[in-house]
Amino acid sequence: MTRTLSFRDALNEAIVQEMDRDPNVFVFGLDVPDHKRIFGSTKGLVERFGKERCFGTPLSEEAMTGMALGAAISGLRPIHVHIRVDFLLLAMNQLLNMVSNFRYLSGGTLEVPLVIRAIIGRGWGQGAQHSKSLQSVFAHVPGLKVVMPTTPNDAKGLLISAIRDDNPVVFLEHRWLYDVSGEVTCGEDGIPLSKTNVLRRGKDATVVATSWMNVEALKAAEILSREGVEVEVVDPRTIAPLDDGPIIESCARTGHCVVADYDWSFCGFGAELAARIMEKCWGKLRSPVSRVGFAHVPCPTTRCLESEFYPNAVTIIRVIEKKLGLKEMDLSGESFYTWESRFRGPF
Amino acid sequence: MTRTLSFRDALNEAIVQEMDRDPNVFVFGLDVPDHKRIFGSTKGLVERFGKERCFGTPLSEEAMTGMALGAAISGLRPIHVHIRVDFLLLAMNQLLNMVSNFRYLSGGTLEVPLVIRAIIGRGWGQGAQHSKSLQSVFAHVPGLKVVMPTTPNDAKGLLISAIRDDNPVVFLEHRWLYDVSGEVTCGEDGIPLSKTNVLRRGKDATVVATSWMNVEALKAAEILSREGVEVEVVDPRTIAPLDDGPIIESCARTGHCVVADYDWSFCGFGAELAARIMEKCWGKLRSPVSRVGFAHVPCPTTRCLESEFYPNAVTIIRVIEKKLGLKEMDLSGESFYTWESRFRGPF
Amino acid sequence: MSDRDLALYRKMQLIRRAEEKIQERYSENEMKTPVHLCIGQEAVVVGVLDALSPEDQVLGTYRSHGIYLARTNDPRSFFAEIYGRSSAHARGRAGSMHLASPAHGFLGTSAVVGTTIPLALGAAFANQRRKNGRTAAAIFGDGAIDEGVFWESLNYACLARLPVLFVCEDNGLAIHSPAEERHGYDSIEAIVERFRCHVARSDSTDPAVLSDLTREAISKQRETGQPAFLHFRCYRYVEHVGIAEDFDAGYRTRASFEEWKKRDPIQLVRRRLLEGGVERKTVDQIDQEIERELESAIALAKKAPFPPASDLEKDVFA
Amino acid sequence: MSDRDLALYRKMQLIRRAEEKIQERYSENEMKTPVHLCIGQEAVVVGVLDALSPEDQVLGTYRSHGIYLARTNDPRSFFAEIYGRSSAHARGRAGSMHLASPAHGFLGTSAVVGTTIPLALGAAFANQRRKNGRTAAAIFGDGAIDEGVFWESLNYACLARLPVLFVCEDNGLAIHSPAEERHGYDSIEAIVERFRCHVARSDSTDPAVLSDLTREAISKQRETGQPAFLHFRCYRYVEHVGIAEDFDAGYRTRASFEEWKKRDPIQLVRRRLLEGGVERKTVDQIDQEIERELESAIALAKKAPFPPASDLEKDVFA
Ligand SMILES: Cc1ncc(C[n+]2csc(CCOP(=O)(O)OP(=O)(O)O)c2C)c(N)n1
Ligand SMILES: Cc1ncc(C[n+]2csc(CCOP(=O)(O)OP(=O)(O)O)c2C)c(N)n1
Ligand SMILES: [Mg+2]
Ligand SMILES: [Mg+2]
Repeated sequence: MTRTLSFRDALNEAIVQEMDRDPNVFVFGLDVPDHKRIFGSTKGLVERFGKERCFGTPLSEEAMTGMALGAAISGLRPIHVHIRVDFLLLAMNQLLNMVSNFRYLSGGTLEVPLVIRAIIGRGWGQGAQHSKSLQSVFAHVPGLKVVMPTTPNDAKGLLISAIRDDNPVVFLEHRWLYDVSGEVTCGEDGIPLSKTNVLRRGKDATVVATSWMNVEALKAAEILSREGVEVEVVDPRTIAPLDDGPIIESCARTGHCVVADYDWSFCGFGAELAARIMEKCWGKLRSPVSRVGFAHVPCPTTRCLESEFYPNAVTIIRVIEKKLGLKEMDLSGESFYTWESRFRGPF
Repeated sequence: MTRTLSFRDALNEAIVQEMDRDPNVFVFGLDVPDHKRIFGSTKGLVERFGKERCFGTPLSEEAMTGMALGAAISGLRPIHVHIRVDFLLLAMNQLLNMVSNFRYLSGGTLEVPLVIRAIIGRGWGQGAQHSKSLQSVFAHVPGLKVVMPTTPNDAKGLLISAIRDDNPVVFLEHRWLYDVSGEVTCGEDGIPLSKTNVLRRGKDATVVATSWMNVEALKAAEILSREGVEVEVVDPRTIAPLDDGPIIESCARTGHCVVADYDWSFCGFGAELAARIMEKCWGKLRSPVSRVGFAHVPCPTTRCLESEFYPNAVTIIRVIEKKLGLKEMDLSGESFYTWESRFRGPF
Repeated sequence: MSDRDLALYRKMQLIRRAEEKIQERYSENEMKTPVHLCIGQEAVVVGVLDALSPEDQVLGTYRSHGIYLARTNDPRSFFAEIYGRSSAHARGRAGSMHLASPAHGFLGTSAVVGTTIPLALGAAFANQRRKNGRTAAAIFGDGAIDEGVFWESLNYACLARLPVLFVCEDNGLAIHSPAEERHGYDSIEAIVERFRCHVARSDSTDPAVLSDLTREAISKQRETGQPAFLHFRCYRYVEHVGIAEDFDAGYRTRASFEEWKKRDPIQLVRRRLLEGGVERKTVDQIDQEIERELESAIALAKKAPFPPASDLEKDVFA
Repeated sequence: MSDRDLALYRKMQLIRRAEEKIQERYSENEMKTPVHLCIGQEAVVVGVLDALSPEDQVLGTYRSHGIYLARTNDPRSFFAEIYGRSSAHARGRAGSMHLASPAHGFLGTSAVVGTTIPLALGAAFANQRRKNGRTAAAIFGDGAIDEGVFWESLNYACLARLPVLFVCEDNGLAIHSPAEERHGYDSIEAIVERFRCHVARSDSTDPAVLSDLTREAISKQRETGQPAFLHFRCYRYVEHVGIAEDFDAGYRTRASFEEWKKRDPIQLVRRRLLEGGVERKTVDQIDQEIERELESAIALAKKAPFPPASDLEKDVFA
């Protein structure tokens, strides 16, 4: 059984269900219980579960992350929420020096069932300090699981699994996805972490994309398919630990691959994918893996430069055309996702 | 003119010379002026330049990094020293949200002549919190230069250039290299940043290595050359911005490449190199680029596991043998660098 | 007295009217940057900056339209930046949240709470070394004192006797979260005064009062070498980010607003000017000048070109 | 009284002698882990833990041999870990710097200064929710109070009224840096008491005194709901890391050591035991038992196998 839900409501449903199921689950973080409710994703929680299980905090990211770790090793299951992933840079010490290795150093006796939800992505001129993604930083250091859902159904199912997981999970949600709707299952089943998903089948080229870039990739695939080019879109969903089987299979089959990671490419998850695919598909690719990512600069505020900073469906189309030796399509009649057409500021 | 100096003394000489040259240069950080002098690298500074230009601090990494930024945009040239790079995880917010983009956001009007020196690497059972490298994290975010010298001459010359550079430079020094000696030029010339260096010429395979891994790669090359296999060892020295020209040229020529980054491989600089080399050497490689790096776990303390955690010359030799279809050499007669043979604890 | 008040009035009114113009035009969707308005809070920035000399350095936050306008007195470059145009100082890269004008000693701002506080230490350190007698002021919200970096910075400044002013512009809220939900103590002054630091506190909405307190703090700082912490309370009239009132949101009452509104800093100084014998015409003339300046700044900004795509990759490195 | 002293003596002596055995054998190069000894400081940990019940949780630092031994009373697993053997609780992964024994409520340690303090908040939060009456104690050095996370944690614990003990084990040094080079204030108690927090301070080297103060703090905490901060001074007899004396290094004098040595915690309690009528034989017997236990623990550790290479990749995830 499914029904249509927005990504935001899917997240909310996952949390409500898990808090109902398990009294050890609690949600906290700046702004979590205020009237805006983290863009609606924490709505209803404080009313239903009380202030004990849903509360705000002072601005103290490092200490609050340490507190979450302390609570997790004491048998609770915290969900710590950050309205921008950039603020986690204040908690990197707890995350990369403590949370990621506490279980390992305990000889496997401690469990760290901790979820860190953080919002990534664009808004309305977010600028250099509200636009990072950081998935590759979290994934680089062993001991953290890193999840990036794209569809509303994945948002719900993967968040359920993240909450039930006995390990620390960084859960990265793109701001623009919040308004996307889709079919979401009604039940209480989680979707397993570390299972790569094929969002669209195709035989001519593979796009491996993360988070919002899947929306752009699907748009590119739709346009290209009108020209007879069938693009496969593969969504790893979990960045670490990575299930690369379906990715390798797809790239080996299509022979062409574009990696579209929602991040800077340099030393990023995009680089990891490209390196891995070219190694494991050795002899089977007809072109080198191409990487599409942010411009390698801090994100500027002004719209005209911000639009240059972010890659999109057009970028992907142009790369695939080049790979396949096609000439550039006329895209002037197409309507692409823009702030102007869909997202109204300020956040 | 050159003479033999240790890596430690080469660093020290660079700092002394630059402090002599430019009164705006100052050195600060925990333990900088104590009797141990950061493993000797800051010796003589407080005596020569006084407490105003060489001083310790409280344990306050985030604030002290912010202070360094404030001083740098005010026309001073701070060198901020950290005895372990892991402690920079407490300053990630200043480094990645502020230092890296302050110039860009100012429309290019501000300059940030700031050097962050940090020690990486092994010691005597350093464990999970004193063994990170983090070069890929710093390199991933645009706006920081990242330098990793291997030879004493590079230690001096690159540190001079880092200090003179009008941009923030993260300068990563491997603890074990401190005791390595080599020819170091006497003059005041810096070695330009972002110039990749070939440490050893060879025609059969390329090893691109960083920091301590160059020592291991040179050892591997020496052993392999006795079997008639000539390995080229390429040291990028500056991780970001990367000069990939000589790397690509070498790999295209030898047809085989091992990337030996002193770090975890996943989403690391190792991945960046591998992706870049396979893309740019498309059609010219005879085997996929292989990556050698840390085991993907937190670093354990006990020696037997720590030795498994770190790759070394043997790892590189075995990978190259496999690439070239050679059978495994008998290495039992070789003497490799170990703690037992060279490094005496505790730090 | 009335000269000083005229100057204070002019600055506050410039800020107020500039932000009201943002409110009027924001729905046009041309200012594509989140805005954190300081309407109602103008006395703090104007008072503090009045006490500083133009050579002193200032650092701010994402809510720093006031600092920018008070320091530069340049609404043209302000609106150019808000509209993201290449004629602005930062050529549109900064937007509303990252305003700065190093040439005017306004060294920078940040959208991450608390992060510019230690930068003031660095500027102060440079001043101290140069013995130039300058003061560096960090202006930050009450939310920033929750962050560890505030305490680290306070401790170090007191230890190293840096010529720093810590200015807490306390509107009682971090977004929608009131102080009592964030503080494990009753009085921040009571704590800070036990550092080697001078402390002053005020609830006044009169920029002259705040200026005097700041001046006093600076002279104490100069005498003793100890930094100063100024805790100035104020009221944010509109929502945290954006242009609207939000008294229906439930986290604060309209009554509290009405209370503060009676002491509106601009009305307060205006009243005093008129009562002190300044002609209404003189005051109105200031208003009209500001009006003209702002309208022309906006018109110019809207006509200015956007930065070319080639600008994207510039200035990452020197 | 003498029963209690005997127990305190035994614990302190166990710690002292275990560390002295490390000193004796470190040059054999078989303990391949940096060691931060607490010789001289034993009264703090032993006093504080004496006041806690075994269900209460403790968090420590890289200088926590004392907590481990006092809590577990298990020198076998201690030396197994120091020697990096698979028979140890953490199978050699932890070494000296990351000791823990969750089964004994010793939740963890860290080699990054200050980082375990907020973990105590988390444990306390869980206790508070479960209404189990337990206390969570964070034991940390004086260096940790420089870090922002100390202030953030203090503030939050006071705000949320968490049943937390903050125990500052103040040996006057962060590595070689004395308090006066790190603190912009005269008295940390004077500051902390202005949070909603109980405060106690002592220079005593008598674990019974420190235990009583801790007990008092816990009962105040229970009565009022406010956390407590204990500031206990002590003296580190040897170098920061490693096994040797370092009075020739210049950062402190041998005279200061001699002063404290007169009040050596172990000698102090030993003297009191004998003066209180306990037979010398009884005390000597404790010493001999400890001796035997430690020697056998070391012998066992040295015979125990190292973990196999296959252990490297285990336990990253549950
Ligand atoms: C480190 C950090 N955490 C969280 C946020 C999200 N945030 C933006 S403004 C704000 C409130 C800050 O309040 P205050 O410092 O009082 O400034 P005000 O907005 O009242 O001027 C918060 C929590 C942030 N920007 N930075
Ligand atoms: C965040 C951090 N910065 C620096 C260090 C290096 N360091 C190790 S111990 C130490 C001193 C800590 O002093 P204190 O907290 O008083 O503990 P003590 O060693 O005296 O027990 C320092 C600076 C560290 N481990 N962590
Ligand atoms: Mg506020
Ligand atoms: Mg200490």
